[in-house]
Amino acid sequence: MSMFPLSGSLSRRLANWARVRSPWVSVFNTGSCNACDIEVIATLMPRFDAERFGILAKGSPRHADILIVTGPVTTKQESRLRRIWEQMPEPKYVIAMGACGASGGVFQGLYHVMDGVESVIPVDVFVAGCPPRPDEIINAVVACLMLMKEDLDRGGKEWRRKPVERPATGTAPQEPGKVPA
Amino acid sequence: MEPLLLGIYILLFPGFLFLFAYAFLLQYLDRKIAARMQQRVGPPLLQPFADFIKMLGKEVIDPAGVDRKAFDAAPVVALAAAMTAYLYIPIVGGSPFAFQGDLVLVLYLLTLPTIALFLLGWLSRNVFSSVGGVRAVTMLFIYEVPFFLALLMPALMAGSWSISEIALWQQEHGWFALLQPIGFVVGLIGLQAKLERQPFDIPEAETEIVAGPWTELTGRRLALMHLTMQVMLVAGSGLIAALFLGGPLLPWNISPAWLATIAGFLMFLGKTLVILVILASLKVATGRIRIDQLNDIGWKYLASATILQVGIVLLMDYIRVGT
Amino acid sequence: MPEVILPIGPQHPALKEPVNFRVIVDGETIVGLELDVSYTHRGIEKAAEQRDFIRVVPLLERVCGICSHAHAQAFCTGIEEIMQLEVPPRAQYLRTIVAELERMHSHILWLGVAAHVVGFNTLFMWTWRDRETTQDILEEMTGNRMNYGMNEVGGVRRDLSPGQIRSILSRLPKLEEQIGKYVEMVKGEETMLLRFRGIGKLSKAEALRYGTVGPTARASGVDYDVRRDDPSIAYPEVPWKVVTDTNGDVYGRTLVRIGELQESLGIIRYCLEHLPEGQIYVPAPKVAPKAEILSRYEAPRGELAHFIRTNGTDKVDRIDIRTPTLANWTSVTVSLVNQNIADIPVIVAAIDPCLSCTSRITILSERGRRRGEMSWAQLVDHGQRFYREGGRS
Amino acid sequence: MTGLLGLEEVKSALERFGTVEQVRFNRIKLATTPEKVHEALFRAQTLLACDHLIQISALDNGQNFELIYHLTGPHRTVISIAIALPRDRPEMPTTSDILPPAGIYERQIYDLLGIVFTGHPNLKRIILSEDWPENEFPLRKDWKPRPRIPSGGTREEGK
Repeated sequence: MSMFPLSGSLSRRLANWARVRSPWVSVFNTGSCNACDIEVIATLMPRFDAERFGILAKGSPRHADILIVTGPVTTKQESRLRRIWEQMPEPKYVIAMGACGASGGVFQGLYHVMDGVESVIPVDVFVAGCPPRPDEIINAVVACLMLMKEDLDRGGKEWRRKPVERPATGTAPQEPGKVPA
Repeated sequence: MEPLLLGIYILLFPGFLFLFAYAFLLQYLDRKIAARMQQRVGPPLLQPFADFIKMLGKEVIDPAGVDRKAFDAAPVVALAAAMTAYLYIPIVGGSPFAFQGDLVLVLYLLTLPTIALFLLGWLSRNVFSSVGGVRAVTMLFIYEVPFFLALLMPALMAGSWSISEIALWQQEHGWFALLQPIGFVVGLIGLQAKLERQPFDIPEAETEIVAGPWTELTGRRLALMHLTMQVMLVAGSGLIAALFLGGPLLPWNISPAWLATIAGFLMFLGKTLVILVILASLKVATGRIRIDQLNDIGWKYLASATILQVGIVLLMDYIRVGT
Repeated sequence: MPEVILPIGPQHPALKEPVNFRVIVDGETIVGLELDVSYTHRGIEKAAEQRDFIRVVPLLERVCGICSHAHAQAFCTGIEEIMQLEVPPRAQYLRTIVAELERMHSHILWLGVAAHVVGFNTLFMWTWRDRETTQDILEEMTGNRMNYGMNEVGGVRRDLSPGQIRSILSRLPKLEEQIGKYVEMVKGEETMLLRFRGIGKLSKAEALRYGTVGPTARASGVDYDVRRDDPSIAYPEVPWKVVTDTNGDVYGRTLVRIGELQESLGIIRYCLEHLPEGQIYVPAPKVAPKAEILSRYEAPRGELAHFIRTNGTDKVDRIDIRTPTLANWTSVTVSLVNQNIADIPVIVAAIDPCLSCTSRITILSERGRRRGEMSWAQLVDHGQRFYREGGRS
Repeated sequence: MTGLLGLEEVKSALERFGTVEQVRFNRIKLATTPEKVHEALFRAQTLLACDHLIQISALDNGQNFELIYHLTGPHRTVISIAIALPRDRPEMPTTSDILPPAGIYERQIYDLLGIVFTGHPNLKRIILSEDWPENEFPLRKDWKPRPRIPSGGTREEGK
């Protein structure tokens, strides 16, 4: 690339263009109630047809650009989720599905649950809903692509880093005897 | 041919540049036709190209304990084999590389990607990949015999082992698709199996083994393997078009020569597209069969149909020689 | 929290259901099966003890996203009985409509997944396309495509207007036509018959002995349906019949499910046409008296049991949920024993459980009792090899 | 489907094990002791044609553990056989030999309440995570959730 400065920028622009047009997703269930998973399948079906946007569901996390995580992350799935995330090639993005993926939802604070995907791996996009509708899922993937574009323009994910460190919910000690609802 | 012209032929048109563009177009049409038949909208035009570029830009991960060099080399070998095979397919008139026996060479080159896939699966050290690789090779043994026999029949009848000459022969005597309908059908089914498309996507059956030999491939390896399969689609349908549908040659003579060239090229496009539509419909209308069922179909029906075709061809030859 | 065990649902390759089962095999023959459901254990039963009756209903709906109404309903009818609430008939009819719609969407979904398991993708696409009709109706009625939030203690939350009723009724014939096509397809399609007939056979005695419920039991001729045998909500007033079959194999279970689709359609139509006027809700007291109850309901996958004990406060003292898959699992364990491992995928799929591609088999070879593991992939592959070598097909 | 069982019928079969009472129009409850459960279940199966085990409900009422076996049959009457186990020695014989479905329910109860079923062929963990501490049973009333020990998230370097 350095030999041809012009072609370097051209090839980078081409790569960036391709990246936002070809989001391949992989779905991982970390203890959800299945509703989110069913809705993800529904996006691939004739009614919603996610392939219009180049979205393809891939079985292997190695092929995926975007990992869709459903469920509040049970303690047993925690290590497995991290392993899946590590298996994905860079650049990789994570979408946390639904209320459970964002915060644990109705399962927040239960003893076998990690309270959301972000306590385990970094999340780029959260989708609201319980479960999110298929069109919202497609919308989230598209939002993730916009974010990807922004990242590419700014040269990385650094700009999104929060200035203040928030306390990690996963480590917050719970009041003994009381399960937060 | 002059070296310059030859270079243009290999690199630009109708060589590799055209090949890649056409491969992406066929891939797009394939997905679009499938989507329309399933009442979906389907992908945008540049989707296969975007997929390819994106995969090139992704991180390459070496699974633990793999032989990195072999892992890098296998997709390159596969792609090189498929591209070389393509050069012997007549696209605008006969191929400049044509020689007696290039048919056998092309068939051999088209087998290499499957072997590469098996190697990749074997090297991955992942159960899904190994199972997929073994399945790919098992399938190869099943469909390869009828496929070869079916594709060699035109050579037998035309009395030449050169694809371009076989295409030329049809200009005078009529298409082999009409003379050898059984061979044509077997050739199409064999091509479908070779490309590992439904109902023969057994090695990469997503419900069963994630992505088979593809599971551990990332970045440019994945991109090259995908491109290989797409190039195989072009080369394979071009081969069938040349052997059974008269290739780029018209049944009558056109002058001047440049007009004939353009017409021939359009013929090539049209015929490969027809073959693609047939293959895509087959893909949509069927589910995946089990490898034991493929075994049944392959040996019981395909093989015996091809042997019947061989008998007919020999009989026709005998009658013709006799008269 | 402990507990709740299984959010049971259909599985799809693209969503790897996190349930692990181990099959113990002696050479070719299965000697045991082991289940690990801990991947999705969240601890709902413990949490339910800490939330009042209003807040516990949404929690119980999320035991399983596919039979969410069944869980909420079993709980609400139980608490209503403890409180001795007289729920208005209109609410009961609305509950019945949602429950049967849920059964339809679950059975259609299962049919698609079963077709997918045997590689018949056309049916898979078709069923999911038609399933959107039931999802549309549910969304119109309740405001959500899944996890409807329709139930509460004392009645339902949303009413139906006459316009909505007309609109729903007008969409049912199309659905009925499609279900008719499924019947033809399942009875006529050779590849499906080949993979379904005679596989996973359970005799009536075995079905009873191993405590099967739902379509699995009814396909073996066990005439057991909680909707009729322990009637609740509007079922006693609606004309319908329990679908049973005598085949006892996967084919029979498919026929039972399709038959239930048709019955459900009839129930929905009857309820819509005979929807009583009146309130949809009675205010419920905050606290329930000290009591215990076993509340049962026929979820799409079979009998669902909620054992509820209250202690005179606004929370339950204990809720013990027994999901249908747990009840059916013993029969899978047993019907697989002495079978060839080639038949595992279809048999397991037939009870409509979750199964995962990551599941493994422990192989005990006859000589040396060597232990090895086999992945789902190898298992499928083995199945194919078995059939190729002339096993049965 | 035959008619519901009468209280007298059930009493004649099960009265010898403890008190029998009608708790709902279709539910009859027997209170008995752990050592008699096996026999009571067997009699319910043979004399009352109870061929289906609905559920084994397990709960901790603060003083004791309670187990309730809910059975039913073609008569569609639910027979509930209830027992209480002392907290300090929660042990009882398994019933999976006469009721095969009980096996999986007993494993679940063992995992969550810590009741040991002696003679169970495969009493192993089924529900809780494999790194769950031994001797902690979340459904016991005196169990309190402990602060979670994070096993290393990536929150810091993430965003």
